[in-house]
Amino acid sequence: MTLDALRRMKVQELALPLVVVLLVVIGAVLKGTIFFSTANLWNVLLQASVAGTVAVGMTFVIATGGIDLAVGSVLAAAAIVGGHYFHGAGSAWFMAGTILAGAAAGAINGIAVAWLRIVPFVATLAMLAAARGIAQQISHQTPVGLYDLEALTRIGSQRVLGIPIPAIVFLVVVALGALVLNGTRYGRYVVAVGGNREAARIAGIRVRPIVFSVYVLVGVCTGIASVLQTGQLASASPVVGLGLELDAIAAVVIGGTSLAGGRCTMLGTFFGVLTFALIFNLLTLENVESQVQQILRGVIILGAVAVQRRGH
Amino acid sequence: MTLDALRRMKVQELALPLVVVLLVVIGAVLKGTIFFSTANLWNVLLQASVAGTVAVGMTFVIATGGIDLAVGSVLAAAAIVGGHYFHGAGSAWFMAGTILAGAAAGAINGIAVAWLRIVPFVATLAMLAAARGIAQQISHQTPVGLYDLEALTRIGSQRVLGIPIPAIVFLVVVALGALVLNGTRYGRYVVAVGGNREAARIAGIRVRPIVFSVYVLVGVCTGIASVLQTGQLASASPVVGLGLELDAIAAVVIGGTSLAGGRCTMLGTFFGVLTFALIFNLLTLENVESQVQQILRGVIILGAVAVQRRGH
Amino acid sequence: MTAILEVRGLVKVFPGVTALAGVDLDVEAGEVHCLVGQNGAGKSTLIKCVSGATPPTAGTIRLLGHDLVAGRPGAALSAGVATMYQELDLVPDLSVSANIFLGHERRIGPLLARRAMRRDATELLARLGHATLDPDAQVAELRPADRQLVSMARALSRDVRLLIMDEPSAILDPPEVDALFAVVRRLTAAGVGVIYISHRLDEIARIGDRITVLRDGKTVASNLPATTSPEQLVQRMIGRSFSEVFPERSDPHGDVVLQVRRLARRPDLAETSFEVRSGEILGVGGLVGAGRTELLRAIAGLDPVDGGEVLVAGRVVPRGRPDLAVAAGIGVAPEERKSQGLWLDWDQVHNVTICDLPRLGRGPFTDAAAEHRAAAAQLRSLAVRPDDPLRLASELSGGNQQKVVLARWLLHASAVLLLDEPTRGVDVGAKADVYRVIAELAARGLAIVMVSSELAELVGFCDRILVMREGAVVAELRGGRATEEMILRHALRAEPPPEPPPESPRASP
Amino acid sequence: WQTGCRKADPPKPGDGSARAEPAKTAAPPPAGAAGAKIKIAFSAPAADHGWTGAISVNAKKQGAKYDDVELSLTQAATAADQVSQLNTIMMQKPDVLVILPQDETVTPAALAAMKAGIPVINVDREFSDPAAQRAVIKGDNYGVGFQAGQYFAGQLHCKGNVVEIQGIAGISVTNQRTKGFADAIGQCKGGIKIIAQQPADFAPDKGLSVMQNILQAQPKIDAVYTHDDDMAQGVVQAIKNANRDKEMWLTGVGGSRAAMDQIKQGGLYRATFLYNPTMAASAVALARLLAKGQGLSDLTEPVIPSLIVMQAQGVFQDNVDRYMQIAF
Ligand SMILES: Nc1ncnc2c1ncn2[C@@H]1O[C@H](COP(=O)(O)OP(=O)(O)OP(=O)(O)O)[C@@H](O)[C@H]1O
Ligand SMILES: Nc1ncnc2c1ncn2[C@@H]1O[C@H](COP(=O)(O)OP(=O)(O)OP(=O)(O)O)[C@@H](O)[C@H]1O
Ligand SMILES: [Mg+2]
Ligand SMILES: [Mg+2]
Repeated sequence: MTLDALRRMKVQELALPLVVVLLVVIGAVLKGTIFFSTANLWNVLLQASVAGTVAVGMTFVIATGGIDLAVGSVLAAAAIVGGHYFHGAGSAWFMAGTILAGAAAGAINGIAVAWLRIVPFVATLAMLAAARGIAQQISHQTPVGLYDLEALTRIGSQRVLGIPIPAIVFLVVVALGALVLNGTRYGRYVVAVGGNREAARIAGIRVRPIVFSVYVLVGVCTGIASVLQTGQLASASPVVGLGLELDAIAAVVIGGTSLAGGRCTMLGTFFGVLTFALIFNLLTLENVESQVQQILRGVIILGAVAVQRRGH
Repeated sequence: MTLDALRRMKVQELALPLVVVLLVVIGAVLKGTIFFSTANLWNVLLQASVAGTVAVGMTFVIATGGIDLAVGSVLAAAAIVGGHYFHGAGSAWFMAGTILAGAAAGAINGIAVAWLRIVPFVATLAMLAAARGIAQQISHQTPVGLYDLEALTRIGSQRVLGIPIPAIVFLVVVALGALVLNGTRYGRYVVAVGGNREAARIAGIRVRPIVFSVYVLVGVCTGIASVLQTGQLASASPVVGLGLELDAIAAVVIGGTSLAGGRCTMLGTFFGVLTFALIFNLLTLENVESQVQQILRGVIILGAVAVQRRGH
Repeated sequence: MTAILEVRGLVKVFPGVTALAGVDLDVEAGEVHCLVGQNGAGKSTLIKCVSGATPPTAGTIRLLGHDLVAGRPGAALSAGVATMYQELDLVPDLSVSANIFLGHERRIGPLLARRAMRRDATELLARLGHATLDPDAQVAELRPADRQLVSMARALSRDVRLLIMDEPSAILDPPEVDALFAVVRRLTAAGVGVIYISHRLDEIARIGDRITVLRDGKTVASNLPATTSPEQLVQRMIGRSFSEVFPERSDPHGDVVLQVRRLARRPDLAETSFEVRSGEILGVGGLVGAGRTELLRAIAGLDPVDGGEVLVAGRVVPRGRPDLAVAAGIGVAPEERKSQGLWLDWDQVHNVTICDLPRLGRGPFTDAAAEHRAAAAQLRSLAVRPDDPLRLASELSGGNQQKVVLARWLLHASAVLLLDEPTRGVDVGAKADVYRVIAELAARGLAIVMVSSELAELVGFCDRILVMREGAVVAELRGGRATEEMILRHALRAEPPPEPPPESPRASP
Repeated sequence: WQTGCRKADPPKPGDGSARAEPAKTAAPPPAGAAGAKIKIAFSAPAADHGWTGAISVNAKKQGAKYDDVELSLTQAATAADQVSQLNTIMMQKPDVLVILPQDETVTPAALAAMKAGIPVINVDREFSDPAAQRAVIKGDNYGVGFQAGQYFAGQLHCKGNVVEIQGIAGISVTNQRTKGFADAIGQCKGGIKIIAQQPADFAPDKGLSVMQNILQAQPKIDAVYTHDDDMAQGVVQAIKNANRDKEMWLTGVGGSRAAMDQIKQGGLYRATFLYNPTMAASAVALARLLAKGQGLSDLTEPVIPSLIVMQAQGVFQDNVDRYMQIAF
């Protein structure tokens, strides 16, 4: 049985990378070197970095059987808060402020879910509305320019060994996320709480703090993503991040993490993010019209998951 | 203990109506007769009719532990398809075509989920993208005028006993939904599948057809909602229904139906829809600035659910 | 002797029902203290209060002289209370070793010491006589019996002062029970106190030192010697004297209803063929893991099969279509109640009537009154406690949940009834009810196949007995002439069986 | 078509129609100039709406007109998408990059393109850094709002209750159309009151339900100023369904076919203020000239101007026929 389990797991884990490889091949065939150049492949990773960083935190939330719909609004609000209150203090302060703002929003979600016992969907839906409103209220509905924050804008402009900085940050966050989820006691407790709350409780695990923590975690990730975003846009806008929650959740779910909680894979999330980024990149290179793009996106998603299902 | 069970259920069931009453009182105090007039209360129901009709179908889907993210796009696509292919044939054909288109989209989702075994979230996410794309492709991004379909436009313009027709349709759909969910074998099977799939299978319930059917059902409801929408707009536009999925799901969940499946209440959904419609109505009557509106909406949602939680 | 646990005046009130009404309990170092009582007597609730899983309404729990923080599992655990709960308490998504060390993982710095835990897990399992169980296997993949072993290993993974076991033997077979007892003796010898809950009174005589009897949440007798005769115990448990467990039955001579032809699902089930006549009760014995559950599941079309066919009343039942199997008159009461049998947040009525809605309703509509009538009757005949059909299944005791599942299939007018461990976790009194009902159904002409790990039940109640080993039927015995020893001998590969059944070919796993 | 610096010489009526086929006025490709095609990359917002849809259509049409131009069009749903698309496009080294940015947050990407030696032509939404664009051709959102405001002031004789249904809250388009309107009716010294102001995200269904509520709250409405023709459709229906279309009138922005039809019929829909997607076509023409190093034939300068502002043009029942042909 174990053997079988392993075999199945293998296929599961291998399916998505397969899809990714497939997409890369298609890209190489369709666009040749324009697609299959290190420059463009880094570019794909760059495009994945914001949603991807959020998805890492989202994986933890979903692992507990929760969900966070607010990430998109929080992405916008965090940068606006950071830009509005810490702009003068310089890049470092701005980043700290933005990440802190994200964490704070997450903490509120966490309290609502863990202690007020409000369904995650509803609690974070409330935050989805509120955070967007706050972003627009503070910013008076106009973007906050941050061109003067060199260190920040360098995130968008510079590269290390030819790798865009956001891509590097994303890779680091994924690696850390995988380590924490699979390698630490905390990660194991997160899975336990999601897999069988009652069992976790009678094993002496304090369930609520764990639940609370994952929302703070996704908040921090969103804050980081917000910094990456702002670094590239050189300004904080109250209208960014619309629909980000869907992108992030989709990447996690397509990666093989179960919305019911318990079963989760950070590697899967990583490839899930890549899949969406590649689809987007390909369709852009082919400069497909947006409406056709959407149709294709839908079809490709189904196709990708179908391929995955073959695993079973 | 029966008594107790009843009592507990009562509180659960009574909590949301309480919230609704609360909102009505607040409205009456703030705006007096402007709010507390039959005209406006029907208007609230009118506002609720589109999202509400969808929410009825959504309740069935969520009862099976599924979800449908595509309703917003399908709402737009259905009317566009109907308007594009059945416009000439007159109102009746248009309505039939639109509802059929909705059902077809639902059927595709149903097949993807029930037989291809694709996670509902992902399957319907694909449809979310594809349907929107199709709507825009067919319509060339321009609304399809339907002024000439009298019967259709009468849906928007006329009233029966002072009640707007969409409101009536909505009430009828809710009543039917409640009857099917609570009063029929089919409804019981839907809940059974959502509550414990394996047990349902062992009990001889054909799980897949049930799962398939609920997606068709929500498709039909979306088609009907699309007709109500189009009747009021006197034209089919490819950009309507953005974010409708969140509204519908939120109403269902806030109503007390569990996203995990197995526990569901149509009455709850009804009051959930009313809650959101009332919040929106109040904030607009007060002409609150949009950003402040969003903040308040978030706060009110949390508040409402917190009141509900008191029940436990 | 030093007292490890002192429970005084423990009260637990659930909304609408008093589970415990002032229970006292003392457990001393090195003793095995047995708890017995009817289903719903309050045994599990009592031990849940001790282990901190549920906060008691009133009363004191002193552990080694210190008051225990109520409702904090962590506190009890660190105080040395290890508990095996009645409902399996594992995280299916985690591996065996992860489950064993859940809550007290071994670590190197901030990171998990996976290798160390894997090693220790293997060691613990070996102590329980199951070195073969892979510590990396996902618990979700394990069969019930193996899961039970995992939670046992987990209880032993901490240093224990008080070990609580809630019906640990329910899904174990004799050899595994022996292994369990060996471990228990080793622990008691080391001064550990043990609370042992079981409905198998013979076990209690073997392992127990003292016995406390609960009835309706009250202590009706304590400090009884282990030598107390089963009759006396039963007398105390159900409050009336009680005899004649198995009902009288006339020999079945109906015609063949169920035919199983060369049914196979490798590796769990080798080619199997047999017939069951109307009115006949066919017992299926064997060790845990012998493939009895698989046999039933294959017949009911719940698992894909490699080959063979199943006929009901001469008509072939299409493969792999449980719905058609049910339609053809095959009912199956599964082994795992919670996961396969019950809708926990439904009331009992809905749980019982789910298979009979067409019969009980009008057209497409359901009929609440009719359902309630039908269900209530069934539930009463099985003496489900508390007697309230509208109570949620989640609020029932383990044994009563079992009865609810049973009630469904007893209500469902099927031609063939497949029962997997029907009396598991059911108290002696209720067992008699179950036997009576099954006998009545047989008398009504149903063909009944009954998997059981209780040899007495097979020998005393069944007309014929199939013994399985490693996925194959290795012997067929006559109910009357069979003895528990014979069954056991076939189940454990001993010398070849005396009367090789013509219709059951030798296994080839 | 309109050239010159900010609000230079007021437009002559004829100009509207001239916009229809800019190829005429744009210098035709010199006979001798054969050889490599000019690669023009046009980055537009997703065609998820009448106006944005028309932008793409116009750009493509214009690109097709020239046989020496190879136009590639990409569309982005969000600013972030557009930035990453531009990263992708830049690697294809187009000769000219035409961008209709989602919002000013796209500026750095454009700046990078300019630095990389790819001239950028900005359509409609100026970058926050002038160095990010070689030329701008834009509509005049402030002007649209201002003209609308003046029209309202005139029609209402500086007295009345006005409802404003905005686009997407928080984007500059909305802010400018609001500000222009407010400034214009400012002349009435509060005679015109904005009794309700709500965004409806350029979506007809949002326009419908927002207006349904406002109609409940406001017993007396004289006119409604909406930021978009598509969205206005919902507002119109809300008013008609409430049988209050005699009580008030309404204006839109953009110049959609549906709007112009209703203006022609007369009644509720009084006017729309051109915000014409043909500017996309003009931008492509400009890009071509830029690549060829030519100026506008009718101007003396040998290079294209750096700022072209389409004059906001009111379309009313009396002049609607002239604009019908450029309706989208
Ligand atoms: N969560 C709950 N809510 C309400 N009542 C409960 C709950 N759990 C148990 N009960 C009630 O408490 C009583 C004792 O239950 P308990 O599980 O302790 O019985 P038990 O002795 O373990 O029976 P069994 O031998 O069947 O396991 C039963 O009447 C049961 O219905
Ligand atoms: N959920 C499962 N996943 C994988 N293998 C299983 C599962 N359940 C049972 N098996 C395998 O099927 C065979 C029989 O299992 P099982 O223990 O159910 O037989 P059994 O004789 O019915 O024992 P029990 O006394 O538990 O009913 C075993 O080899 C076991 O490994
Ligand atoms: Mg128990
Ligand atoms: Mg079994």
